[in-house]
Amino acid sequence: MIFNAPQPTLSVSDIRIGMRGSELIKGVSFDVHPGQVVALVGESGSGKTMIGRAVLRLLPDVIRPTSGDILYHGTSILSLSQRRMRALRGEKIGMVFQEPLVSLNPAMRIGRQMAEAMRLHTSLSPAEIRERSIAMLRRIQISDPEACLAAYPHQFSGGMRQRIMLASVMLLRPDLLIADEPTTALDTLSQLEVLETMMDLTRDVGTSVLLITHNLGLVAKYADYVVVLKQGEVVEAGPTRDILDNPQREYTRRLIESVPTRDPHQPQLSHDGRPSILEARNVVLSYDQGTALWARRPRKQVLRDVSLAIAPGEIVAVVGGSGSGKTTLGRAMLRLQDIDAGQILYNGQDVARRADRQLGDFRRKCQIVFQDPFSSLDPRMRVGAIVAEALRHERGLSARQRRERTEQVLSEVGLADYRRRYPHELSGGQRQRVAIARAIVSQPDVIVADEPISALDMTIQKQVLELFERLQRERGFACIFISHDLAAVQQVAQRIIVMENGTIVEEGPCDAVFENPQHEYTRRLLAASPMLARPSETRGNEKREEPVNE
Amino acid sequence: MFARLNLIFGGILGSVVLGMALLALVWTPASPVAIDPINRLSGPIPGHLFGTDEFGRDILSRIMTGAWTSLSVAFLTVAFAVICGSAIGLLTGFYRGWFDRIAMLLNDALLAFPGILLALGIVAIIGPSKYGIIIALGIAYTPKVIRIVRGTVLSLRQKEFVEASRALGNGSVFTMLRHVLPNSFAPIAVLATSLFGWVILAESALSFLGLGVPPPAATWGNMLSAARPHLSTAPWMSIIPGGFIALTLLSINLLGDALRDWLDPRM
Amino acid sequence: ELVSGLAGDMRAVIPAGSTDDSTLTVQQHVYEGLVTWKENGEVAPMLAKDLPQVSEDGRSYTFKLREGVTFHDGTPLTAEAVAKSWNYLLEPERGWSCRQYFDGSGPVEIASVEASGELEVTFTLVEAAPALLTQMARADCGEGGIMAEAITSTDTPQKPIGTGPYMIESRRSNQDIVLTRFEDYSPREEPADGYAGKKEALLDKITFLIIPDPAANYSALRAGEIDVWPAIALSYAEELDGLDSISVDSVNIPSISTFAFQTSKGPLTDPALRKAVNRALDRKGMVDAIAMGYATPSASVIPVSSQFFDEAGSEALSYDPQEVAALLEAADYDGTEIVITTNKNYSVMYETGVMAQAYLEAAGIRSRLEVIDFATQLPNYYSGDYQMMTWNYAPTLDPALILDRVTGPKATTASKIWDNPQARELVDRLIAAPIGERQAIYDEIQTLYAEDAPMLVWASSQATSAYSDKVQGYEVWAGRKPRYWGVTVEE
Amino acid sequence: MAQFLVKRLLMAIPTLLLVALLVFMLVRLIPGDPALILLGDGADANSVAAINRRLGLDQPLPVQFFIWLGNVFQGDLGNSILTGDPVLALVWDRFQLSATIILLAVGTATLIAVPVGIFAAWRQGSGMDFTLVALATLGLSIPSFWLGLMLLMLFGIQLGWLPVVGYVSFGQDASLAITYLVLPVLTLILIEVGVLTRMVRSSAIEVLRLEYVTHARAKGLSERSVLFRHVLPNSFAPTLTLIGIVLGTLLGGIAVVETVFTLPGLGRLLVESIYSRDYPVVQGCLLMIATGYVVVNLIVDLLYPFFDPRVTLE
Ligand SMILES: Nc1ncnc2c1ncn2[C@@H]1O[C@H](COP(=O)(O)OP(=O)(O)OP(=O)(O)O)[C@@H](O)[C@H]1O
Ligand SMILES: Nc1ncnc2c1ncn2[C@@H]1O[C@H](COP(=O)(O)OP(=O)(O)OP(=O)(O)O)[C@@H](O)[C@H]1O
Ligand SMILES: [Mg+2]
Ligand SMILES: [Mg+2]
Repeated sequence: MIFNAPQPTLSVSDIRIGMRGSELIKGVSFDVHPGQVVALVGESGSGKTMIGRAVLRLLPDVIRPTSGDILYHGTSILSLSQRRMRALRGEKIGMVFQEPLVSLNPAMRIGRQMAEAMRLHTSLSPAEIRERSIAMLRRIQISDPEACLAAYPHQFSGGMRQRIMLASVMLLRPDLLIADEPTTALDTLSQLEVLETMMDLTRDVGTSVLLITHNLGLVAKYADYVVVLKQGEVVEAGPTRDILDNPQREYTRRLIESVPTRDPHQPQLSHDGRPSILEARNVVLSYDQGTALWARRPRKQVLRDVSLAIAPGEIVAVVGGSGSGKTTLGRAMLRLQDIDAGQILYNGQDVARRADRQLGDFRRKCQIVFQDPFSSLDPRMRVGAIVAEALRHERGLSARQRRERTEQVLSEVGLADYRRRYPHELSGGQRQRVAIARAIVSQPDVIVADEPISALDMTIQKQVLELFERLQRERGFACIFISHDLAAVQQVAQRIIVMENGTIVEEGPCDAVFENPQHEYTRRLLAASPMLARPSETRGNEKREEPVNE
Repeated sequence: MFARLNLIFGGILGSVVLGMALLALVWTPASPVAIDPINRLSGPIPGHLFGTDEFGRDILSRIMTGAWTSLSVAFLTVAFAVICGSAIGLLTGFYRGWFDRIAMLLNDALLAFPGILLALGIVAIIGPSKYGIIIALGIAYTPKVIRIVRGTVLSLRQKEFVEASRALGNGSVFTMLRHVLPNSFAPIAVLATSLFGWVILAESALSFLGLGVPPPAATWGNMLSAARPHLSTAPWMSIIPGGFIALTLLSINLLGDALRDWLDPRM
Repeated sequence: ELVSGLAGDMRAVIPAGSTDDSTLTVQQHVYEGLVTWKENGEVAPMLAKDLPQVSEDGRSYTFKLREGVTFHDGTPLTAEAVAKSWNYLLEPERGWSCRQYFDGSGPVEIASVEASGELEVTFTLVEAAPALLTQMARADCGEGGIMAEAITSTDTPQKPIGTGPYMIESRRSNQDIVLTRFEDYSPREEPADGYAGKKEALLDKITFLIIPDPAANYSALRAGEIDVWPAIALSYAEELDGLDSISVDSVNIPSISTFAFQTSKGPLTDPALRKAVNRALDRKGMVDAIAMGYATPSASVIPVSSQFFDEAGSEALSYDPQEVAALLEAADYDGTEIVITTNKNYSVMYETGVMAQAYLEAAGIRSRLEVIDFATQLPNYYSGDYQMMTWNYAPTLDPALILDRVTGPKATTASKIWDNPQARELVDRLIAAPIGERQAIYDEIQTLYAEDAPMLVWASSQATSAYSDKVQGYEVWAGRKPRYWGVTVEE
Repeated sequence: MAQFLVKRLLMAIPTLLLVALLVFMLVRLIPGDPALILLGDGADANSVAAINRRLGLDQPLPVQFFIWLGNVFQGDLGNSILTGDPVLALVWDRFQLSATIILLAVGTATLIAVPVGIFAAWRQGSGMDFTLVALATLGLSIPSFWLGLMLLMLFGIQLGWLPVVGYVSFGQDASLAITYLVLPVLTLILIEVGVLTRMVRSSAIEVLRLEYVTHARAKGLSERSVLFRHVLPNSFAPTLTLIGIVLGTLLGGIAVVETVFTLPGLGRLLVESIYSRDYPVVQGCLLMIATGYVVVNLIVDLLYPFFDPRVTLE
């Protein structure tokens, strides 16, 4: 019935969006009907975010629609007056942005931010607004909603912030919700929670949803209709089941195939007996929490007696909940963080207490991909320069060779033409790939990859994972692979480490852990993974009926 | 388009002033120091296009030679303060440690120190000369630069791209110069342009107190301060140097904004 | 009530504890001495009934005090109080700047001051010194004003208490000083003359507003917030003169505007070069530009206002560009640079420096201007550490005292300018001589001065006041500092 | 919070000590002799020596310093060499007036500069923006002694609306006091507005690029609400630091304005006592200024969390 509705909620017709002559979106059309969930998928940088923003007329200044139209219930959004546009925003069309961590005003209490739109678009009394906010916060499982209203954004973890964003948008019961990658920043457990809440809320109100994502698992689970985008063009569109089960186009097929599946692994290398290349022994690490008046405050224990050894050519996955100390462990092993006690052995040498400049080869041979790609890229350097910088310490390279290596690595991560761009001119996934390129260009022995693929679409994810595998095969490099994506972990890693609260709670070969998780936490993690074992197994009838999974 | 407007406007104003200053090195319409008591305090007349001052000196010629002195004093002072201030701010903010603590203690003390006392002291020690003024004002303004640059550096060193550089095995000096410094350019540029204005005015205030560039050399500042008693009888004496100060500052500010935008890839 | 501008705060409680104009201006309304000056520099009695009786040997001076005089705090003026007051001033630890004139550094040395009766005080000198009365009457020494015992019996006096026509009502540091009429004042009978004679307190209240900045004084006068600006900055003279409701008056005063030369070292040791410098300055131009005509160009060391001034004495060193070349020749001038030291605190001094520098350049004498703050200039003056320095002398109604100030051996007192024993001897004779016999000595001094050219005089100063037309009976006079006795204000 | 305060105040002690030492050395390094100035042009060596002895200036410098410092710790800043007034009372009295003027001026200037700066940032690139930037620059480039005098001529003399010299304190007559403060405050406002506007504009431009501003717009907020609720508080934080510096600098630099308007303020007291080498007063003023500077910075730090809650006081 929904497909027959006479007028779509949102109708995008042949929209083109350009910037300084170049065209980013090249004529995209699709409809969102009342109550429908439409997924916009496509590789990183294909223009998904652009389209979402264009609907609300919130594109960056330099980028603007050049032709085509966007109709909301039949009226052209592009030709609305500023005032009528503002009336639509928030009240009729809500949007959850890709980067939740920076989408809340750091200087304003949550309560006020939530109330703001309601005060504007409804005539509710302050008491009623408060009541509704509290109800909504309770709904999204924020404990102690009253206190939450008086708190500031930085006091919440990423997952909570993401949910708060969602709550504040849904409070107004919009007619159309645009959700731009609402879960990328979250670990698997939180991801599930957020999406379930979102779908729950929209179902109650009958909101149409434009879901922007690269996660086909989510698409399969929640979307009615899929639009596949490639380089600003629609490749294929249709009901979810049709597209996923029976993709017509090569691109779509590739997209679907690249979804990691949980296949039993081929026999794995074991590192037993071989000397490890990098090893942490009984590492203890705590953070200084500043001084109180006279006495030092107790230090915050983050790593408690952690030991971990990596053999050359081995990929070890580290999984664990948010705040469990994964990043800290990775940084400690690369001597980016000083440890309190224990040893860090590189090729058998303890480097834990060496000064930076005595580290010699260590720095060059051990690289890291930071968790947050955007802030790890110097905003004033071009992509090419960022990557080339990693070759500074490579002796005996001519300028030309350096450039060649840079270009080669950039094309390996799918950024061949982006050498002269600045980081802010890239999409989220593209930035992530720059960070990866920088880490691998010098062909290190060890890489600590901190959530390297969370922001990537499936094709690129696959590409990157394959790159990791290839490098491992060819050069025998070792990798500490921090991730919350169990599917990906399973594909690349030979061994898995599960962390909780600064200690390793479970450790073992990948398959063994997956088949037979010992620890409670590991079990929950496994249960929460939205893995699509086979695309055909997902059924449309399952959609939107799943109860909230705790 | 604004950046363009900045550049054009600022550029034109700046080159006029600079051109005038350079011209004065080889030619002025009259001697800027020759006095002529009979024609004192005369309004604009042929031969004295901008009129004469209280000693009957030609104001146009003094404006021209003054341009050179004022601009060079301002430029050297700003360069002094910005270079020293940025270097110290960069080092202390980047390396922290005891060096930082001691430097900040000193800096706070200096910040709480009125510039005039400092100027008086330094001029008393070095003697009143153009270079004494430059050093005095330079020392007076350096702490402000240090404070602002250090603040920027402190926040930059938290950024992951700085850590990323370390992870690549880059030395701290390289990291500082390649990543931290360029990213603090914007606030330094804004600060430097403001400083330029403050210095021209401070030289004027020092002249007002008798501590400026020693006469009979002209600076816009000492011309302005000399004009004070004649404000209502010879208004051109203050309007002309005042106008030149304002135009120069406008030009510097516009160029500064243009520079900042140009340095910022996000624009 | 009258409101007067005042350039600075009163800096001392004791008379002439500080010799700046502001302190003295306030104090001259509060304190009175035993003797004081008439306008022509003659000594007249004030608290003393008459001029004193001098003993045969000239070593003992006996003053009879007037009856019925009381201090502002109600205590009567007694011989005891007078003796205590003088002894207080003469104690070395008081740091009284005028002690030098009575302690034997000069011709006078007081051995003791004693009350020799109820109303009779005797000054005993170590040896006869006819200059005693002149020195005692010095206005720049606050006439040796007599203080109440409330002051002399403490080391930290709070406010001046004298016998003058006005008493201090209140004082806010650096803001204002309010004087009120002293109801029990007993004036003299003689008509007012200089500091002497009848001082009638016609005003209920005098408020001195402390306004250091000339521009602010100007604005205040125009806005009617002060009635008198006693010593105007000359650059405002023209403007003020043009205003209807304001009068600008000017009078020649016994003071000279000069450059001091360092004759004992540096480039100016050669008298020929000093003469050349003297001859290079166009004093008329300077007076026009700096003093707006409110001064008299003169090269004479004797102020134009003095009865002893004569034109010829001025001409020997006056402006003459032709002479300069010859003098430079005679001096073998080799282009050595002369440093002209001046300051910006007093705009007249600054402008003097600028103009002198320009004239010297024009005459082919190389020179450089060194502008320092006055507080730095002052010790340089006292230590003789300069080559050529702007310097203006405070007016003394007896012009001989200026010569007394500048003449003497540099070896013992570095601040002396004219180091010539012959000159010193002439000056000593001059001060001791009665007015009627002085002309001959002055002539000799002038001749000697023209040969030595130990300094450069470019003008005789004038006192220039501006005041509102509401003020009646105010007179600008040779003593420069404003006198508000006999003055009224129309409401 | 209380802990923070105590800690910060303790931390200020070395700074103040250093200031004390620096001032002490500097004022004595500058040539000049207070006794000479007190005595005027008729001074002789004996009186100078007597006065120096009385003032304790004949002692070796370190001795003088420690005597002074010891007295300071007992709350005694000494007496003025020139007028004999107790320095502490004098300086405190002056400080109140200067602080009133500065706070009024900077407060008002901030109230003007913030909306103007944000507006200019919002319209970045437009002719309006250009005009505002030009005006702000003009404000920066007018010397205060010139501007003050012009205002004095206009309002004090031509129009006769406001008094020209002197000062009546708030305690004596509040409404009269205000008339004395209008012009000096106005002078400072016109100048500081320029400085602050430029700063607010540049930080607002940064904030306007951030995602939460877009998010606020996505809620349908009017531009005005976006600017005032979201952009303003966030761009104000960096401005706060500048306000701290401006307040501190003005305390020592207000002398010119106080001279023009003949106000008995701290700045003028400082300059005049420097000129007369009134050491105890110079030292007292400097200690007051440094303390004021420390307090201003403390307040800025205390206020900071209101504009940027991520910053905590610890
Ligand atoms: N400010 C900008 N200037 C220039 N190009 C930009 C800018 N922002 C984005 N782009 C480019 O526009 C294209 C589309 O970007 P968009 O953010 O819509 O991608 P996306 O589909 O959302 O990707 P992702 O999944 O990685 O977030 C990308 O190629 C990106 O490089
Ligand atoms: N600089 C720091 N100062 C104090 N505490 C810190 C700091 N960095 C991290 N922490 C704390 O250390 C703990 C471990 O942090 P870490 O970043 O290692 O977690 P993680 O496992 O990587 O989590 P996520 O999956 O969210 O990235 C957290 O509780 C965090 O709050
Ligand atoms: Mg995107
Ligand atoms: Mg992490």
